[in-house]
Amino acid sequence: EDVYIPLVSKGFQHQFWQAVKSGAEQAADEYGVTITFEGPDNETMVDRQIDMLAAALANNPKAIGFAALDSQAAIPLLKQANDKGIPIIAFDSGVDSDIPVSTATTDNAAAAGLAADKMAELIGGKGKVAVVAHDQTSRTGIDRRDGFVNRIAEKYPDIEVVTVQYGQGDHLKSTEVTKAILTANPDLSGIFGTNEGSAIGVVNGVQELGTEGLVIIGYDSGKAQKDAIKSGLMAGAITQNPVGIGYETVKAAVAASKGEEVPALIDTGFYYYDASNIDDPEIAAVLYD
Amino acid sequence: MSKLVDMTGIEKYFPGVHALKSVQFDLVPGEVHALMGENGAGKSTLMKILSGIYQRDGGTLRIEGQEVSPKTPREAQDLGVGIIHQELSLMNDLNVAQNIFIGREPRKSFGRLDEAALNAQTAGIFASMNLNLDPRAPVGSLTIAKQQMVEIAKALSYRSKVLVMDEPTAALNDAEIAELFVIIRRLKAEGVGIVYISHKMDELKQIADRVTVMRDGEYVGTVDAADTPITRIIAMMVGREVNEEPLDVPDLGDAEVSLEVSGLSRGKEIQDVSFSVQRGEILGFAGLMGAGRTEVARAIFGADPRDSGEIRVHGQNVSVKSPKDAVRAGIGYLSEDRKHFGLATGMNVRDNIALASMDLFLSKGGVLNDAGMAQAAQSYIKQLGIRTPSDTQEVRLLSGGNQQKVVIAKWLLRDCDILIFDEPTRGIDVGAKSEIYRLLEELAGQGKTIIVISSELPEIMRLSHRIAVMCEGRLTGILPGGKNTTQEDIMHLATQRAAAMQVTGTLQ
Amino acid sequence: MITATDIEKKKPLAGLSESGAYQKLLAFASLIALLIGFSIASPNFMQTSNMIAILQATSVNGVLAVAATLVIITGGIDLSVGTLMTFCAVIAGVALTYLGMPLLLGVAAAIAAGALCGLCSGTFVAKMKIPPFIATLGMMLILKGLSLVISGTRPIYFNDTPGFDQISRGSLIGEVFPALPIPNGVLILFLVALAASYILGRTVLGRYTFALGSNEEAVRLSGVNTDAWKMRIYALAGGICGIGGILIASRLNSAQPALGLGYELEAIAAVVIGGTSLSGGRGTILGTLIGALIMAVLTNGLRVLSVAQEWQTVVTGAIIILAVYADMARRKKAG
Amino acid sequence: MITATDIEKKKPLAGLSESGAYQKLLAFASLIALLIGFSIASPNFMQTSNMIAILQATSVNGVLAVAATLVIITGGIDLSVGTLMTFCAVIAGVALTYLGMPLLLGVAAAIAAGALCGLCSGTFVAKMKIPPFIATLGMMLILKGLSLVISGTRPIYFNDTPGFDQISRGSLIGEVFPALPIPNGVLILFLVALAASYILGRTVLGRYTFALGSNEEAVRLSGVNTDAWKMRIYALAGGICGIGGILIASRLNSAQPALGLGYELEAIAAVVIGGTSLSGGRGTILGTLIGALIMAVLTNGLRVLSVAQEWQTVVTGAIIILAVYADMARRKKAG
Ligand SMILES: Nc1ncnc2c1ncn2[C@@H]1O[C@H](COP(=O)(O)OP(=O)(O)OP(=O)(O)O)[C@@H](O)[C@H]1O
Ligand SMILES: Nc1ncnc2c1ncn2[C@@H]1O[C@H](COP(=O)(O)OP(=O)(O)OP(=O)(O)O)[C@@H](O)[C@H]1O
Ligand SMILES: [Mg+2]
Ligand SMILES: [Mg+2]
Repeated sequence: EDVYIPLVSKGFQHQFWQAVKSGAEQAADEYGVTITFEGPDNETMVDRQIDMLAAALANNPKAIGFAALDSQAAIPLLKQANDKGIPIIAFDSGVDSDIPVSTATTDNAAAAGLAADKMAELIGGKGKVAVVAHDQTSRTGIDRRDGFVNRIAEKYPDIEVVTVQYGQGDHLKSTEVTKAILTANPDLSGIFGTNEGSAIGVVNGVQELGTEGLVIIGYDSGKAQKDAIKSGLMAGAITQNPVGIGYETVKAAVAASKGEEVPALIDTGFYYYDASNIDDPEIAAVLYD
Repeated sequence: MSKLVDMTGIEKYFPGVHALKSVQFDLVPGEVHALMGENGAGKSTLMKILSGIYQRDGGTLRIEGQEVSPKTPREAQDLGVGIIHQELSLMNDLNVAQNIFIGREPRKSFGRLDEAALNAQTAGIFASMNLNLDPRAPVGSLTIAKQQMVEIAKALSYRSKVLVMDEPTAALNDAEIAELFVIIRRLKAEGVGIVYISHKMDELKQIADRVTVMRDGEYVGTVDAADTPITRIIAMMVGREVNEEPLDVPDLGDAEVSLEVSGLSRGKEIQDVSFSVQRGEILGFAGLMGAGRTEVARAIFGADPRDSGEIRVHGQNVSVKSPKDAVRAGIGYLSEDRKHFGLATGMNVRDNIALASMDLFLSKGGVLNDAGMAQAAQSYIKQLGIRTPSDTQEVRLLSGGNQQKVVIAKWLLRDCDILIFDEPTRGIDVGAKSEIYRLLEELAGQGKTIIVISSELPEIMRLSHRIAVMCEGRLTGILPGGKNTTQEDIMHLATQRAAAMQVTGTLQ
Repeated sequence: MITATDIEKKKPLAGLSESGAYQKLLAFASLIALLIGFSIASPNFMQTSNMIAILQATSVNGVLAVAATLVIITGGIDLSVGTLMTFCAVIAGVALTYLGMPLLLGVAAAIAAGALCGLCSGTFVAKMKIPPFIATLGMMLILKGLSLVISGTRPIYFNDTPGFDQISRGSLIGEVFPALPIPNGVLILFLVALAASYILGRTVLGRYTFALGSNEEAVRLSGVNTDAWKMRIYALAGGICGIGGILIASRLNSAQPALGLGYELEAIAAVVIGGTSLSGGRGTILGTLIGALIMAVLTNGLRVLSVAQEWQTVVTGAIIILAVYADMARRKKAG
Repeated sequence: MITATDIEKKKPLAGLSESGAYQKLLAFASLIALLIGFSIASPNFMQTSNMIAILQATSVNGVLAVAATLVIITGGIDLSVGTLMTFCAVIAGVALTYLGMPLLLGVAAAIAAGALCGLCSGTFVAKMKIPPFIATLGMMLILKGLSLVISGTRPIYFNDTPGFDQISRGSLIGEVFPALPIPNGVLILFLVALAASYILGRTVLGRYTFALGSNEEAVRLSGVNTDAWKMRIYALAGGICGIGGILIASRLNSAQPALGLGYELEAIAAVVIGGTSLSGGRGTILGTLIGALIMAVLTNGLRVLSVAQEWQTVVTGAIIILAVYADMARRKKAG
């Protein structure tokens, strides 16, 4: 019998989500199940995600993978799934509820904290830094911004975060944002870009302005970011394990659908990579193009 | 008798135009005061000042002795001034009754509409006008004439003390004009003062008590309608004598048949219409409102699809599927509704004149020869006496009659072999009218084929070498032009309804 | 000579069936075709729970589309419906959660805020003569920013307001007919649509809505205070967006301050698919409802069929064009 | 009676200064006011590098706005400019990176793809009589989906096409005048604007663009094949979007298939701020350029001032309304 497992994600077109999707497809192949992968255009569309979840439920799935944009909003549908005996696997970020049988996630705040530590190290523990974030209200956006800003505030009194600005993860907008930040703060020492689009935007902006000596730390991977790190434009970046998230989610879903025991928390981990370790097999495995 | 309206020394400036130069005008209760003048003389502008649409730049306006300056149409209405605008200003998506009572809808509590009362009151007004019109018909689907009747009904419904009628009869046929005059006489008897603007000179004698003439934004004089010969009024308007030459029907002999239409049909509007016109001939189309003349012209021109029928130009069968095909075959059509179908009103005079002939002004790569276009426009502005500050003036700022001349210029420039003029002199002053008649005759003389559709019988009789008469979509006959055909002959054919139609009666 | 034929015959609700029941029935055909098509393609589509999910998905967009319809009939456009909805949701959140107002008062405050913002747009358009596109684009941005400012860029949850989530999620109908658990959100959409229909068809405000879109200058020349009426229509539309804000807040049990961008295009699309002309003067609420349903059915159906997401977008675009084309062609045939 | 004044006076490029140099000068005033305001508020604003950054930021949106201007003058609207840009960028990526075409050929392919898509929209509008809003909304979705499909939902990089990034980032001007390193992207925007201006002001296509927006039926009844001309205008606009696609791809040195949504509103806003009427028949390219610059200055200035994001949005909305209001008021005064 065909085992159908829909994954309702937070996004779709972004490379990060495409990597999650490829991990999920890999697992689906291995376990011989059918999956679908869907997500709204951007991470503000809470209600659109709920509609997607509703459509997924209509197809009588054996289990559902769900990356909640807002946990609370989804609770009625999650309850409905629970009543029907459909196990829910949360991925990317947790769901504030005891309904999901398992959660495959990265600690975004801790990962951004690591980025802050690396930034501090590279600029010598003092100076001005800025953040180009991808979203002001989404969970990932908030966690990465706050993880970075809070760590700086706690541990590095000589470093000042002069501004946090948002480019919606749009490469072009992030480029313009970066240029404006550099114009306003010519003495900046470093910029942290909180997702792939933001990080590439920072690199672009710096390139277009011809600014030198700036420490750029990015997030996620993708070909452009990897190239920037190899060429030294970008000091390094945090990567999660999106392929692993997708893989583990489907794996847990298959197990749960068979009534097997699954771990409550699957930490897929995060890493800092730079020119020195980018080709290490352990790192290369979690990077995507 | 105390004056209802007294305007003295009125001034009005528009950018580039001194539209009114110290104009005076007065109106007493119970009179019909005709306001005459060439196109662009400033008649409409003066009346718009009276009715609160424009504000005067100088002079005084008294209504019933009080000096007033209405700032909005509403204020003018409250002062008792109602106006029927020259250009139709109706809401096409609303129905007839809703249009008439816009702003004064009968209401129930909480802003709810009393639709029944609205329709009943409208029906009442129509009954008093002896007009057969469904109050619930959407205005957009009515012919221009019917729309004009709606405008008149709307103005009447205000029960104003002063009623301005700016060319109310331009789109009406004789029967409707007669009905309108009955209404005007009744209003007169009730003591209403009526300002009457028209380019139809024969109406003066029938309805006007006094006539004020304007020229070039200036006041020329006020005369008594009964004792002043029409020729003198015309002379006051144009500053010279206008001579009406009688029609001289030429003998075309066996001149080539340039347009032949056979078996043209479309639904009920056009039923098996066939006729042919010779080179150099002027064929008039007469008929009552809604007879289907416009429909025939549009079908020949390819503006509307047709069910069947053949069109032969110079003996060749041509397939006319769109106006483009018609123009290519040498057919031009001047629409009766210039605002909707004739002009790009947001563009200037020059572009409008060149609109059908852009290919004449093309150089390499689609670049336009603007200087050439300007020259062509200037020459028609001169030839037709179009009153405009320059050829780059936007057409919407021209007076109604001058807009019409721009449309004519467009088709003259296109230089088609076959020209269909649908109500070519609607809203055009006497001076210009005779110019246009002369022009049409000249064109025919040059070997062009002219079809003229007109609801004015004198115009048809003045121009046509032959007269085609239509009734309810059928061509009921073709009469010879000239002295031997009388208005009665035409009316006989125009009312020759098909047997089946006479039974159903009410046509809407 | 007058033929006052059936003056007495009652005219049906003009808003709902203005241009003839026949035509509307035809517009309906696209919707039915979609429903049938999806039912054949997937056995899971035609389940009660999925039908209810579709209706639920229509509710918010439908309410916004109703608001947009009013403005569009005047010949304007309202790009701010989406962020105004969010703004009102945030206001409800502030009133209920932060200020602890009673439920009804908080709801009223949100709707009043919507009407007030609508009035602002209306003032820009009517008094300051700013083109509706720009006036409402400006409002869209202002409200988007203000929602974030007021909420502190954080969702506001309604956990302290018991019953708030029932406004949209509960089912009064379901309590009476357990077989038909239609959520209240859908009920509210239909009530809003009925009211808007009534206003359009039977009241002075509705009459002027059509009149303004048909020929504003003519209305003004008839002595109507067009500016004042236009402002009222925008305010009404704003109030309806306020209801949309309550619906979405209740459905998500939270006011999400960043939501709303992009919703305006969907709402306007529903309006236009429903046969309302963007040049103003004509339109129906029933058409808008059908338009909103077409959009919701399409989105849901493609998902249930598990069409790949990138193809979903392509097919949605194509079907929107086709649906309107079919409607056009049928209308032309109908005359 | 004839007043043949200034027959000889050459009419200036109609597209650029149609409604009088005076008025355009006034529209310019809002821009100047913004520039002065930001210069006072931040010493960092008025640097050459920042001015160039603003121009650079205008380039893509400016090109899209020029395309939108053409369509809007015909009385239509084009919602697909943003995703069409992306689609063309993806086509360039496929041509150059996957198929290994030479640079010029790949660029030509992208522009041709844009023109072809424009022709599709034009056909929907002209032949199938679908309202432009719906036709281009449908195209927007279709192209969004197709970009993802064709690219396999991943960016296509131009690393194998040396010089591709110089199309936008290089500076021919800077090579001649090293003090003025204006990027080629900006140069291309101005060339596109000049060409569009010329076409609008001096060619038949341009004249018909205005005529169609003014009164399409009158144009048709003048024997003009309105459908064909409209399709050409949409195709031209599509081709210009193709140039926009090249610009953005070159700037990002990659074709990002998910980009482009939301760009249409920004482009249309620039057009309307620039004084082009959404009801068609009037508009200028110069105005559109000024509109696009106003948007770019505003965004950049607020960022340089480090205004909090949420307040940036509010202020942008308010200033857009104010700029258009000021323009309206001045025009009214100018008569
Ligand atoms: N809004 C305006 N802006 C500029 N010029 C105007 C405007 N309105 C009228 N004019 C000009 O003022 C003059 C008087 O126009 P008006 O409409 O009063 O003429 P009219 O006597 O009614 O002519 P017609 O018989 O053709 O209707 C004309 O030259 C016209 O072009
Ligand atoms: N837009 C329209 N919608 C519906 N019916 C129309 C429309 N225009 C004309 N008709 C109808 O078509 C028929 C022919 O009208 P047409 O305008 O051709 O007559 P006409 O002889 O040219 O008269 P007119 O003097 O009014 O121009 C009439 O029955 C008329 O009511
Ligand atoms: Mg006049
Ligand atoms: Mg006619």
